[in-house]
Amino acid sequence: MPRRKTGAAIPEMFRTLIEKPGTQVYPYEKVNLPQRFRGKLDIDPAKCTGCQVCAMVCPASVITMVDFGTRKVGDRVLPVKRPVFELATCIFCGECVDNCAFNALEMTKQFELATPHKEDLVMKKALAR
Amino acid sequence: MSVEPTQPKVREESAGLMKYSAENLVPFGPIHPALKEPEYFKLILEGERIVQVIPRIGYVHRGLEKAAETRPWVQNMYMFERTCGICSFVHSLCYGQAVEGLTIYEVPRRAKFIRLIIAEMERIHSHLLWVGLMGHWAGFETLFMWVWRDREIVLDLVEAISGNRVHKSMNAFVGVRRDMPEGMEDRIVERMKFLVDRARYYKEIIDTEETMLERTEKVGKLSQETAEKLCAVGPMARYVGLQKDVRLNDPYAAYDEVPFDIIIRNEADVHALLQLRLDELVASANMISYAVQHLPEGPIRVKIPPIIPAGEHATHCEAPRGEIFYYVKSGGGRTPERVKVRTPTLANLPVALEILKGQTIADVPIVLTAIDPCFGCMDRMSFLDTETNRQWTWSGEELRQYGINHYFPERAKK
Amino acid sequence: MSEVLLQQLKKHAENVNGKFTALRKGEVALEIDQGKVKGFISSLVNDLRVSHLSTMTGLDLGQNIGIIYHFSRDKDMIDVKTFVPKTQPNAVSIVDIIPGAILYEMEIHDMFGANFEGNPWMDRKLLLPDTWPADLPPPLLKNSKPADIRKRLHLEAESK
Amino acid sequence: MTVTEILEAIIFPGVLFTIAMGFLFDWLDRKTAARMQGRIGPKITGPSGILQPLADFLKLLFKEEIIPSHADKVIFLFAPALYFLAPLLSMLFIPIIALTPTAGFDFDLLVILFLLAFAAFVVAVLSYSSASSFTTIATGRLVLQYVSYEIPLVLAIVTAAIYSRSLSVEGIVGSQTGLWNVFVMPFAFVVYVIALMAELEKPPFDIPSAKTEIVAGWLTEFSGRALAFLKLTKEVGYVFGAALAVSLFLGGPLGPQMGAAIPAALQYFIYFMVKLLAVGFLIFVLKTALARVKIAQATELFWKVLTPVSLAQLALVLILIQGGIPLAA
Repeated sequence: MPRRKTGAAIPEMFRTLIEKPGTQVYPYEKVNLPQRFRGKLDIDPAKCTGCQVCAMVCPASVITMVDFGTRKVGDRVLPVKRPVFELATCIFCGECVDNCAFNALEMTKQFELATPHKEDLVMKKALAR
Repeated sequence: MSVEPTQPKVREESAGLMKYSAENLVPFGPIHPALKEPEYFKLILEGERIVQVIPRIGYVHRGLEKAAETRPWVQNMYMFERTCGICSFVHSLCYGQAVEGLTIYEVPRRAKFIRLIIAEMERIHSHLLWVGLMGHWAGFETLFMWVWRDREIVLDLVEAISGNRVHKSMNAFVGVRRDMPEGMEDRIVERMKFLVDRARYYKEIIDTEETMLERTEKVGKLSQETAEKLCAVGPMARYVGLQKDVRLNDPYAAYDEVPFDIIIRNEADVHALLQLRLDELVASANMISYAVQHLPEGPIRVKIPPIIPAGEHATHCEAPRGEIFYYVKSGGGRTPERVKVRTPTLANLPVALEILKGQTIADVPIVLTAIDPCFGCMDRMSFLDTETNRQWTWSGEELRQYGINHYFPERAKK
Repeated sequence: MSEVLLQQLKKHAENVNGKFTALRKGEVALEIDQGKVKGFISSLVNDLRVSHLSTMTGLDLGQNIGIIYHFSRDKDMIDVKTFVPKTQPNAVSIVDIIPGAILYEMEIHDMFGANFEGNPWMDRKLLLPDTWPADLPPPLLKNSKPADIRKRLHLEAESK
Repeated sequence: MTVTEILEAIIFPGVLFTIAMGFLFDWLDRKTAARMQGRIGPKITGPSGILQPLADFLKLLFKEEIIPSHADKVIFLFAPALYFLAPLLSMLFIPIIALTPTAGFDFDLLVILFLLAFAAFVVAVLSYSSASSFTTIATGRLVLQYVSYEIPLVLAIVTAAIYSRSLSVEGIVGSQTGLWNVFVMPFAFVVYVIALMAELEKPPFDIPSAKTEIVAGWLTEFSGRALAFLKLTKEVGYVFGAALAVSLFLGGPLGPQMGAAIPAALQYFIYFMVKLLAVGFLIFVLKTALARVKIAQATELFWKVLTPVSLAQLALVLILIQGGIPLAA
């Protein structure tokens, strides 16, 4: 049994007093994000083919497919769909990115998504022509 | 979303009791500084001594088990990961193992090691969190701040490996989703060594600091028979000398390949719990170092079809707080037929109620939180509309209107 | 699963006419009539020293409410299965044998509506709100609709 | 009474100075504790966050004030003002920039003892008047803690008074020109500091306001202006407690001459402040290093350990005086 004493932490306290504090002064200082950080979703509209896999795997129902004109394959006219992302419900799991066969999706390092308008978090980038 | 009528009722009761008898009824919760999450305990007191405790849980019940029945298997993985904010990985691991048990696939060896590394990092982070909070509840803020500062180390490692501090999203059915990053071994081993040093220092503090010892020694006593009868799990079973550790009894992931110390103590008080958790932390750090250095080569994942064969399977894993339990029943479809979750907090709650009796109110936070309660994972719920299969959210305006209706009915009528 | 325990289990299961199925290595399931469950669990705990009740699972089996007691000892998991009819959901409580089962029984009571005779806290709610309407089906039964629950609970909250 | 004297009483070193010191102590307390714990503490308001306590105070002033329905309204509203007076008045008896305090007289130590007891009494009444479960328990703890620390605290003060053969702070300070009392009665000083921490409800004796047990203790039901002033009073009490320790045991504003170029008042002030901050720092360190004890353990400490120690110290001092070794007389 070690010796009991009052104030066992005092030496370490004085050591900490002169050390650099552990706090990161976040909004005033930038934070270091690791390579694999999963932030806001982003899409490369040029690569997206509208295959709907991302919408099927998404656990949080972030992605809805909307009509985006038609295309011709041989004689047939097929509807084309593009994803719309409702980022307010995104849980940042990255399942859609993993499943995208065309590498159209990626997770950026942007994480400051707070906004007073919910509409700001609806990403319609893939609909731009 | 109903309004709990319990609290106002208790107010009246307590006022009445104060008038007529020496007994006092103190509401502990639903919102209380010592509780991270809303739960309610009625403490019936005689002076400072507790005579009886009546629990009332379910304030954050989210109906996860119900929701699971309507969602595809893979989506449930991410939902169950969100059962708990601290031991998130082990929930997805246990669910994943339950589902893997229904299939014919074998988890690759490298994936098993990666699972072990993440699970043990989670244990370190959870134990450090608890040790710090214990300092906070004992009024020892310095320990709290130091421990939480050092907890960042392991969180940073987790973030570097998985991309997120809390919800790692590392598990997939039959494997893991991300490999270990290149060239992380040295950094992990070095950081683990630092953590072991810190854990030894904190153990020295809790063993020598008089005021801390006075608060924790001989508090929260429990006999071995009672613990066995109440089906205590995890550290709450190990601190009375029961050898209950799923990692040892029923090895999963790579626990049968990586050597580790199982920590068992016999003193059965909160001080022993503190020592036990710090020792376990050291053991976990050593396991991580070993696993990182002996990481086998090979694939990390087997892709499986989205339909799981019919059958039922029950698995358990050792979460930082104790045994967690998943029971999965499949009808052979795209969604499970039934998923049952039992979190360690629910198993240990009867133990906490037992050891609270006879303590003074000054000990309530220490004793109640000795089980490392996580009420959020004990109650499980989410807003889910089965008809459209979409999460249900309120717009800001609707929420505001609901608030107005709720608090100012007369204004809403206008 | 150790041979000895397996043999003993088989013997005990025969005594109570239990249907014995080995699910996989280390996990066995036993189906037992509701009336004999308590006696069997008592012998399990006292004679075979299988004392750790991991949890109790409730199931909706159509006409019946299934109850599974998940026991474990070291590597072995023993699932004791029984059921009660939905029309008369009265099960026997095992709180006097295993006091730790009290909250699990309350949970099944809340979520499936089964009554456990002998559980002292059967008149209390554990997870559901106190304002839970008595005429709604218990939430984990298959005929319970989340939309209904939400609608009803909001109405009750607003009418106060 | 001259205009200067009135200004001294009101501005410096009187009421306003005391309040400013209260804010400063609050800031120092938060900053040193934070740095020792590896944090940074207040940072934004003012240089290094020095204006943060003032900002908190002003913010609370503008907050809505809520009176619990079953509280005793008269006491609930009136008592915070009474409580605020106690340390503020007491501070006027402490010599800071001269050897004579702003408002001293021959028996002012008795008034200080009265005001200490008065403050504890007001807090107990205040706490009981808000009539909630938490404050009821806090009242019990307050009273128990008060009867525990009061005896050693008074004994320590009386020891200093007997040795200096004076019942005024001025007299006690004046008698320490040769040797500070702390060297004659170290145990009395230690007892005084520990009892002071109990009086100020600093850890390890923050039992009546233990936030993880009984929410905010006796402060639970207060809000708005009342809360602002109660919090400020605690800080002013902190300053006063440390100032009394400086006057009784550390020679008050006395110190070696710095040279004729610096005016005497400034010299006194510098010495006083240095000692005051040293005592404050001692309390900051102790407060940061210790865990909260239980009320039974606190009572045991005061009755079984500190009371005998202070009695023994008193006996020792009496022997010193009777034995004809009056070092300072």
